[in-house]
Amino acid sequence: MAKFMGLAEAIAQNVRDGDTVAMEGFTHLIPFAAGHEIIRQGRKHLTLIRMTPDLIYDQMIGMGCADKLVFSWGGNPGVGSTHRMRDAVENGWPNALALEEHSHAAMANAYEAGAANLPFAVLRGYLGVDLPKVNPKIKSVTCPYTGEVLATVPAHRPDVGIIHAQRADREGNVLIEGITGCQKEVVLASKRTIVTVEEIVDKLNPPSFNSVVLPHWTVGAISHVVGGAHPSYAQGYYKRDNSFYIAWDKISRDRDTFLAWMKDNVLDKTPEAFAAHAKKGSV
Amino acid sequence: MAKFMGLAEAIAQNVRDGDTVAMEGFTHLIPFAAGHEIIRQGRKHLTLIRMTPDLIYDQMIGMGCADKLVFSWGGNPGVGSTHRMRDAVENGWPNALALEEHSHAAMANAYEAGAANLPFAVLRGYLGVDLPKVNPKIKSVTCPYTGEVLATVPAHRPDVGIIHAQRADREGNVLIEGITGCQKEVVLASKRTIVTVEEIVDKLNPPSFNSVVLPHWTVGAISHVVGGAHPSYAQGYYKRDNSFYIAWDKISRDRDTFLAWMKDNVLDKTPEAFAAHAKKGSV
Amino acid sequence: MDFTRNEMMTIVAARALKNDDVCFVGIGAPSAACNLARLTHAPQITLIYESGTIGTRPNVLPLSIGDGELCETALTTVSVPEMFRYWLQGGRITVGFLGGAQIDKFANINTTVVGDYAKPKVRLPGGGGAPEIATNCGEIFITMAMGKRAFLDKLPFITSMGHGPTGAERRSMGVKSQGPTRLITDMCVFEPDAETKEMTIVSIHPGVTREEIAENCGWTPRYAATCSETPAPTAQELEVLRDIQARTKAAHAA
Amino acid sequence: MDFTRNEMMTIVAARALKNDDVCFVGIGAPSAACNLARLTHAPQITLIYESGTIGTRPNVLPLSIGDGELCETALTTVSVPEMFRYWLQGGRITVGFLGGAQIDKFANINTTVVGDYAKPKVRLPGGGGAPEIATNCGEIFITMAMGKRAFLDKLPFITSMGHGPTGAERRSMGVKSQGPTRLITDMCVFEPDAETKEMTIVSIHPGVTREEIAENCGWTPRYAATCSETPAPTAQELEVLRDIQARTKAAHAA
Repeated sequence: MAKFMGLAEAIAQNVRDGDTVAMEGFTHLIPFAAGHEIIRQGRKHLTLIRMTPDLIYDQMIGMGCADKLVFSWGGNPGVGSTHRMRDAVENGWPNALALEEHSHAAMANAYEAGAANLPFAVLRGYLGVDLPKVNPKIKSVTCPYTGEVLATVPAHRPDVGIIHAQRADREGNVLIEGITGCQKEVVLASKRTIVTVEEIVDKLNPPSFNSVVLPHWTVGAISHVVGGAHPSYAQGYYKRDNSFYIAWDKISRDRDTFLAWMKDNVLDKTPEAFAAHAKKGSV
Repeated sequence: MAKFMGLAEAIAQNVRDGDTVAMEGFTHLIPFAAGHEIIRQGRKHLTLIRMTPDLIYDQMIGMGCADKLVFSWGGNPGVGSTHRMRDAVENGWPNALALEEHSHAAMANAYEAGAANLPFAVLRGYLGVDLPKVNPKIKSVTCPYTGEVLATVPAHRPDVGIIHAQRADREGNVLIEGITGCQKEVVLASKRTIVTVEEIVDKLNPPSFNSVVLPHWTVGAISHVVGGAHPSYAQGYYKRDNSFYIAWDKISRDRDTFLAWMKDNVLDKTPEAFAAHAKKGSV
Repeated sequence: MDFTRNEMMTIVAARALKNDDVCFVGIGAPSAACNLARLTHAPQITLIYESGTIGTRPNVLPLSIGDGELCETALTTVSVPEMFRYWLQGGRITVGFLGGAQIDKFANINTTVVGDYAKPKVRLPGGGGAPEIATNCGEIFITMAMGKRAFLDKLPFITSMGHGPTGAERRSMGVKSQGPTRLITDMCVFEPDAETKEMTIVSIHPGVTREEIAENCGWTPRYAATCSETPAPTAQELEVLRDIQARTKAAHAA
Repeated sequence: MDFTRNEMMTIVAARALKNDDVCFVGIGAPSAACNLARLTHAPQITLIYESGTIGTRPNVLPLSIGDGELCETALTTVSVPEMFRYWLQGGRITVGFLGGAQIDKFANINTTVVGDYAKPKVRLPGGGGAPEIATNCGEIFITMAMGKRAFLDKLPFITSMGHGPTGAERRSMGVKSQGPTRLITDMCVFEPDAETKEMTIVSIHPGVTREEIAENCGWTPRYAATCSETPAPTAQELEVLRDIQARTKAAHAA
């Protein structure tokens, strides 16, 4: 049942050391403000699930929040490497990071199965590739009608699912528009959920009957965080800060530069700092 | 690739004796005009797939188009029996009708699996019920992770999928709004498709980024049939003719009354006759 | 105030619903009961119809589960595969409503066939959503008018599972939902016995006798030790119910 | 008109696309090639990005596969699970574009790891959509710049299947799609041999020598009997490509 609260309170109540956490948003609506709050609260030993770790998990991994990463594509989109993730995997800094690696199709299906309350998902995938050799979670079933062997993945059922959305009404119903990624699935698949929103409105006014709306009784904490997806974006509110994604390559290459940036821009800040980004890069 | 043509031509080109045909629309947007055209063209030995046979299949079954029905709920919603279907099942009139009976959940999943190009679907269903004893298509798989046994159904892959939609643009992109049922899945799961539409427009103008739009390269024939869903309805165009659904109970109870009604309202008519219904029951 | 037994049944069903319930509504008596609850003591109740409409607030009762009114007044409308996968199977529904043609003492229901499946005496509509509603909702409320042809000692066909043929099957199959917790009839209310799961009469509607119930039940019904009289409909309940039914009748005849 | 080898590569890739193709676009060179095709000879081509955007017509090239521009100019945007289930696995895509860090002579690709998986020398981004793009699209076009560290005789890891380790694996696994039909590099174009499926050079870009190709390829490349010179970029091709790249650079630096 939706409950409005500040982001610090939402994270404190819902994210515990050792939790399995999925923070989704496919390029769009990535919940950066929530990630920063998790870093500030010093959460440790998390298992982080995300199709594309992106900068949000690069930052959390670099700050030592995670023991394990479940993912399908770990780079800085269009730019290059996620250096903090690489440093953890290649050199164990700041700590070793276990990987559970899938394909996008498998990750999307695993969320879908979680939302559908199935223990596993079936896909035509992983043919002729090496990933099943290094990921024992990839198994198979035989079609009871055709005899075809198909790949399977276990459903994702995170302890906590965290998303950013355009807006919520005062009852706590949440609207997502544009590239909706796996967000509906993450919310429905998770035990606890946090939604940060750009705006809280009197009436949700979904643009169509079939808009992506999460009813208030499917979400947990809702926090109003203007600009909370920066440097990702919120369709209709502000654009993706592509120049920051490019700049991150340099910031994150070096451990000290990274730590200095995190201190100035995360540790010494509050969620309110995100509002400035929403203004700067507005549509 | 979408091709505009008259409904008579669309049916003649796409629906052949013996085909497996799925005509979907969950209460809303049921493609009645297409069903009537199939009756007029005298198609025989069809396997008809539909979650709720509704009046459209009651009429086709009563006119001898079908050898087999794949379905999950065969009644006149809120009214009572579909008498022509019952007459075929109970008395073999006008011919015997084989049944392949599922639950709604299984039918919806079977369409979903068809659209997803999977040979079967997995569901938590059919627990403690007798349907699996009379439908050998219901089987099971064992979850490779938890050992749980789950029900399976084969995917629906109809020869022809037929739907009614609100509108198409001149390129043949199709928009569906409101209760969208399984229509997207039917179109994507079928080898050939026919879409009847209320309106053909210059610009589709979907109301939101995430509207249900079928790109022109996923649909086959498109026919402009105003009122083509009557006595079902088209959200934004005309309402469900609930009084006709109530009246059908009496019309369809008796074979002769039924045949007389079919002659007057189907055999002696053309698709253009549906336009009158759109005006009469407008929103 | 006078009332019919059908009105009593609908009103008792409505009373069982709570403000925070998420209710999977079937057509007919369940739809009337759910909307009566929404228009009286449970204004925040979430009503879901299997057509995909979530959080709908119809002004007239729909004739089908997919009338346009349901979509127009809904919070959102999802596809039917999503409805059955994410919402019903997803475990999001607290109360599922079922009716049926025939029921047994463990609240198993038949809506499929009378006689042999392959050569039926009466072909009924079939299960629709019921088989999965019965196991995937938190609990199940059933509304059915009593009668010897409806309340049977043994069903010819189980369309949806209540507590199973012997009352033990839910547990043995590992089904975690509660199953039928209330069977609300036009004469009385049944609840499952905590041990045996046999549906047991816990209250009798005003003016109904035990003899009448016995005449309309295909098995010898058990009564709870605490069996009481069902409180009669209040004037407000009757008024709101009749009002929506009048609006509905006018709308569908149009 | 002067042109770079990267421009040549992008332009050759664009030429391979047809008006009625439905193309699953990756970021970088594929995105430039697909949009160049759309802005020149294939205005009706359907571009799909794995973020869920279908029929998109961006004015600048996206930096990521999910930039807002893609959604704003798309016919429709679907969820990511739907994209991978109905559209990619559904068999709706005629051409899938892949790139990669390393490739072998059967067009198998590695984008996962250099060195041992458990103790990697270089941890690459991983497969993303590639494993299923490789088998579920009608055919695959690959764009990659040549070099000894990229064109390897043996890959440390197969992220996405080309024609398999021996060229026979698609057939033996019953995969019905064609796999890589073109490998477009900055020096030449490869196509699979009809028999062996080894990627074979069918045209060499203007100004490139066979020696140069040999120096930048980790195996001894085979040449088709009919190997020809790739037609140089036209002025229009170069102009449109440079124009969109200039717009893109300005937009992303903002």
